[in-house]
Amino acid sequence: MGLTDAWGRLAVRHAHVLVAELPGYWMTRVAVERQVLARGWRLARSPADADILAVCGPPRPPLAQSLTRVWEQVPGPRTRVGVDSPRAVLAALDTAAADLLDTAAQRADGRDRTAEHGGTGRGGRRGGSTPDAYGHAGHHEPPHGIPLAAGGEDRDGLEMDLLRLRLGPVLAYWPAGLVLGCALQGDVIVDAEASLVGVDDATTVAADAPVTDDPRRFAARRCDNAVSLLGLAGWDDAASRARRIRDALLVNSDPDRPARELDRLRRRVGRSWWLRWSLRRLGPLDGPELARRGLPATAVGDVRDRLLAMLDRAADGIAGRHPAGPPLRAPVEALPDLVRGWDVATARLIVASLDLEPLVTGREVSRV
Amino acid sequence: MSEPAVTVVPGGWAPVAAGLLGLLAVTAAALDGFLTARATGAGPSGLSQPFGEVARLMRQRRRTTVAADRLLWRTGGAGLLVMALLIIVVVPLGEWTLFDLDVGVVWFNAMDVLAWAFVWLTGWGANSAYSLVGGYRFLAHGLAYELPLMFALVAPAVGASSLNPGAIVAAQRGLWFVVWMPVAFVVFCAGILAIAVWGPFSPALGVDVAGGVAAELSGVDRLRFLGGRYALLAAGAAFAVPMFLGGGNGPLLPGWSWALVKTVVLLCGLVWLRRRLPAARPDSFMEAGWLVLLPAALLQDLVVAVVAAKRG
Amino acid sequence: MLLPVAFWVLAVVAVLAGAAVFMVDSMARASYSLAVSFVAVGLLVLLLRQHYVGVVTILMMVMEMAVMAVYMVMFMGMNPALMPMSMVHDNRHALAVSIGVFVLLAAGVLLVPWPARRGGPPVDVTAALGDGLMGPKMLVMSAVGGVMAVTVVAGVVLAAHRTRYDRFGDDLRRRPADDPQPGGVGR
Amino acid sequence: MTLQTVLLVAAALFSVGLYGALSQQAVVMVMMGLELMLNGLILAAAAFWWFLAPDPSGQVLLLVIIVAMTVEMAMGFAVATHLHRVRRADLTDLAADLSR
Repeated sequence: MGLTDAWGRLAVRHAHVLVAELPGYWMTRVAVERQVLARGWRLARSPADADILAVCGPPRPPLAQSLTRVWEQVPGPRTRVGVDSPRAVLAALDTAAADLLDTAAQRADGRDRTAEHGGTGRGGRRGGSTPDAYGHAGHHEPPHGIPLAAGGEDRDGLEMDLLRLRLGPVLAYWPAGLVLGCALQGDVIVDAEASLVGVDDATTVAADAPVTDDPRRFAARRCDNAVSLLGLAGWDDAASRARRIRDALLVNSDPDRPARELDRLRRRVGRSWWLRWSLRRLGPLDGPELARRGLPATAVGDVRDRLLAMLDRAADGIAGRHPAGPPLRAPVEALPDLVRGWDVATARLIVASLDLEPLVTGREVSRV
Repeated sequence: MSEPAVTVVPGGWAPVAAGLLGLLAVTAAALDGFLTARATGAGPSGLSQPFGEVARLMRQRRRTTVAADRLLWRTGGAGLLVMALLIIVVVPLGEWTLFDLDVGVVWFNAMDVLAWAFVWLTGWGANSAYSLVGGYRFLAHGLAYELPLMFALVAPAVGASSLNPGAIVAAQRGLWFVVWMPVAFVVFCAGILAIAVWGPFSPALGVDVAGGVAAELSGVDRLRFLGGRYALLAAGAAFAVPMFLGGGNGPLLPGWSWALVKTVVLLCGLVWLRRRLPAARPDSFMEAGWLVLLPAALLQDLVVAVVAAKRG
Repeated sequence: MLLPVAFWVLAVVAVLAGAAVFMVDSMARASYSLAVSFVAVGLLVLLLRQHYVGVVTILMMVMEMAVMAVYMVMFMGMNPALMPMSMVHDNRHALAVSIGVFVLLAAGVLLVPWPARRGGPPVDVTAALGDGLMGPKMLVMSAVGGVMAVTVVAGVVLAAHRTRYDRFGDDLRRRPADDPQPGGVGR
Repeated sequence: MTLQTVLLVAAALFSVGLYGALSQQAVVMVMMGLELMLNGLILAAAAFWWFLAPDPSGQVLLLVIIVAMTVEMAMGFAVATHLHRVRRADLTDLAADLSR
């Protein structure tokens, strides 16, 4: 028994946490991320990679169903914790660690799942083929209940299967509450449809109000968006730096260090020719187009321009200069046009580069 | 070419070679854990990362997905480790080698191509959109890196007029090939990163597609896949040593220790490189591979061929 | 001792994997069983002391099958183990013809009085191949090079959808090119 | 491992490939059949070289077979892509008029 326990403790010291952020709870998510990394835990990239599902905010339908589906895909030993405010994070993660170590309960969980599903997880989201393409393939019943894909002409003039994929609502580096239903050919988005889930009326009312009067929080949000963009660009180191600046802005009161760090990050990002090569010419937007789509004029240029502008705005925020203009919240109408015709990787870079404000529900405790 | 360049050791030493490869892989994983923890700026040192990950993944349940092709999925996941082991079979460690194959360079090339099969199969078998996208991303990278890699391997072979790693080491007694074949060396290192799906070549495992190829892997399957990546990185670094870095040649220390030291240094360099470089998305790397790396590697081959012809 | 065992194992694997290509019910499995068959034959060629050709067979065929699998999925679309596929025509005739051919070939193999071996193998088989290609068989090498180059061009012309006029405009002056997604070197 | 046994294996591979090439409808599957036939040829050529005449230049034939294979594949893929684009057809039956 002693060995099993030691083994378990070693495993739990390196747990991976999948963080699901509900609209309006980004400060809670930030606090969870900070505590997770401070423990030497890691952030999971997918449900299969996770031991702990940390849900930031109280889930209401239909998000509750999405979270249940995600939860079903976590392999186990697993535990799920709900965190409703930044202050509850420490206790919640302690509970999670204890739950993971509770071998008896985990075994029981495993037994229940085997009995229920005859297996764990259901990641199958892929449509299949058209049997009609070769008339006499005997079976026309959709196997395993997965509907078969329909075809359509792709951008190279080849007829390709269309695959439906939903980006969000639980996805790393993705704006909370946003769901993008995509029709893919290969990994190119041929059509998309954006919507918001889990956002109640209070949000819509609050949408026109300024997000915050606190310039430091404004800067922290910019840094958080930079974390997403740099993470999606595959530059984990720079993303970690941006994350540290964000946390410093929210926790410490000394404004000098984050300002210096941000300046260094800005220079490093600006200097990186590799990043320039990787991000230039992606999702270009010019002034008239921005105006037509109702996007702020600050989003001009390509993804790299927007990343640099984002970091500059963060620096302005730290310096206490508050930006003019209304905040940009998930532009549901404009998004499909922005991502159509790009591949998934680029589409995600474009969404992250828009530097969106969080959706507010007015319930989150605002102090970390 | 009259005297054999290396001594073939009996097959009983194979487990030792596998153990060495494992040690190198653990070193790489520990270093990566350390660098990641340092970048995070909080929490423990991260050096225990490989052991913690092993414990965690051994404890985790294996999962499967609806209508997964389990045979192909699991073959792919375990294949990377097998590849790495097959590569080190022909790598001389100082004066010893397990298999003194006269076409060792081509053997390495044939083994590294297996990554195409294994990574794609891992992405395909799970029957999940994200992992399939990851699988295709790897193939797209493959189309761009494989030819430059092949021509980069041609350079040392031409320089030493042999396809045998032992003979190539012997040809570097005076001057390491990296000195006068720098382009080939850089392209070769890019190839190693690519077969290990590492650093700039990690979009196949990208966070934007929830982990891509590895999105649906858990438990032992994930452990094998991730372990295979580190092992491939180590095996690639080990093969670069006889090809470009003079093998076991070096002052004072015996040959095997020089080979090991060079491998570790190169391996650490490759692990560290991940911190510095953002991802190279396959759609943009494709052009870079064909229009920059391939001509550069060919030019390098031309230079080497001219020099080799002059020397006679 | 080890050699005959290895030979028979590889031979059985090669033939069975080859047959599996037309029996399995998924595209990925079909192309990768062909790859297995090729790897087995590559190893058999290694056993026959032709190291270079054997390893090159493995190298090329694994790569080719990886591409093949993509084409299969692209043009046919097939979920792994989802849709049993059967796309045969003239099954009975094909079977009869192929069995007939096998019987004929086997009879030939067994009945022809094969001559005895002439000469011994060169010391370095690979070097001998290189010398052959660059010496007496130079014509073959140059012909192969030409054929490959023509194949590359013809293949691209056949398969490509967009021409340079689509990319650069009718006067070929548009910069940057009009591509659905920008390339990596900014042409 | 004698000449006869290796040739028998090669003949088996060739026949299986022939069956595939004759019976399959999809262009790519026909190509797989052709590949398998060439696979048998490679083995047979290697056996002839080793057992009958292991002279220096005999291996060139093997390389030529491999080249033939690549050319076959490359053109096959290109034609399949072209047919798919132009006619939405990937079955040989649907392209039967090409033989008229």
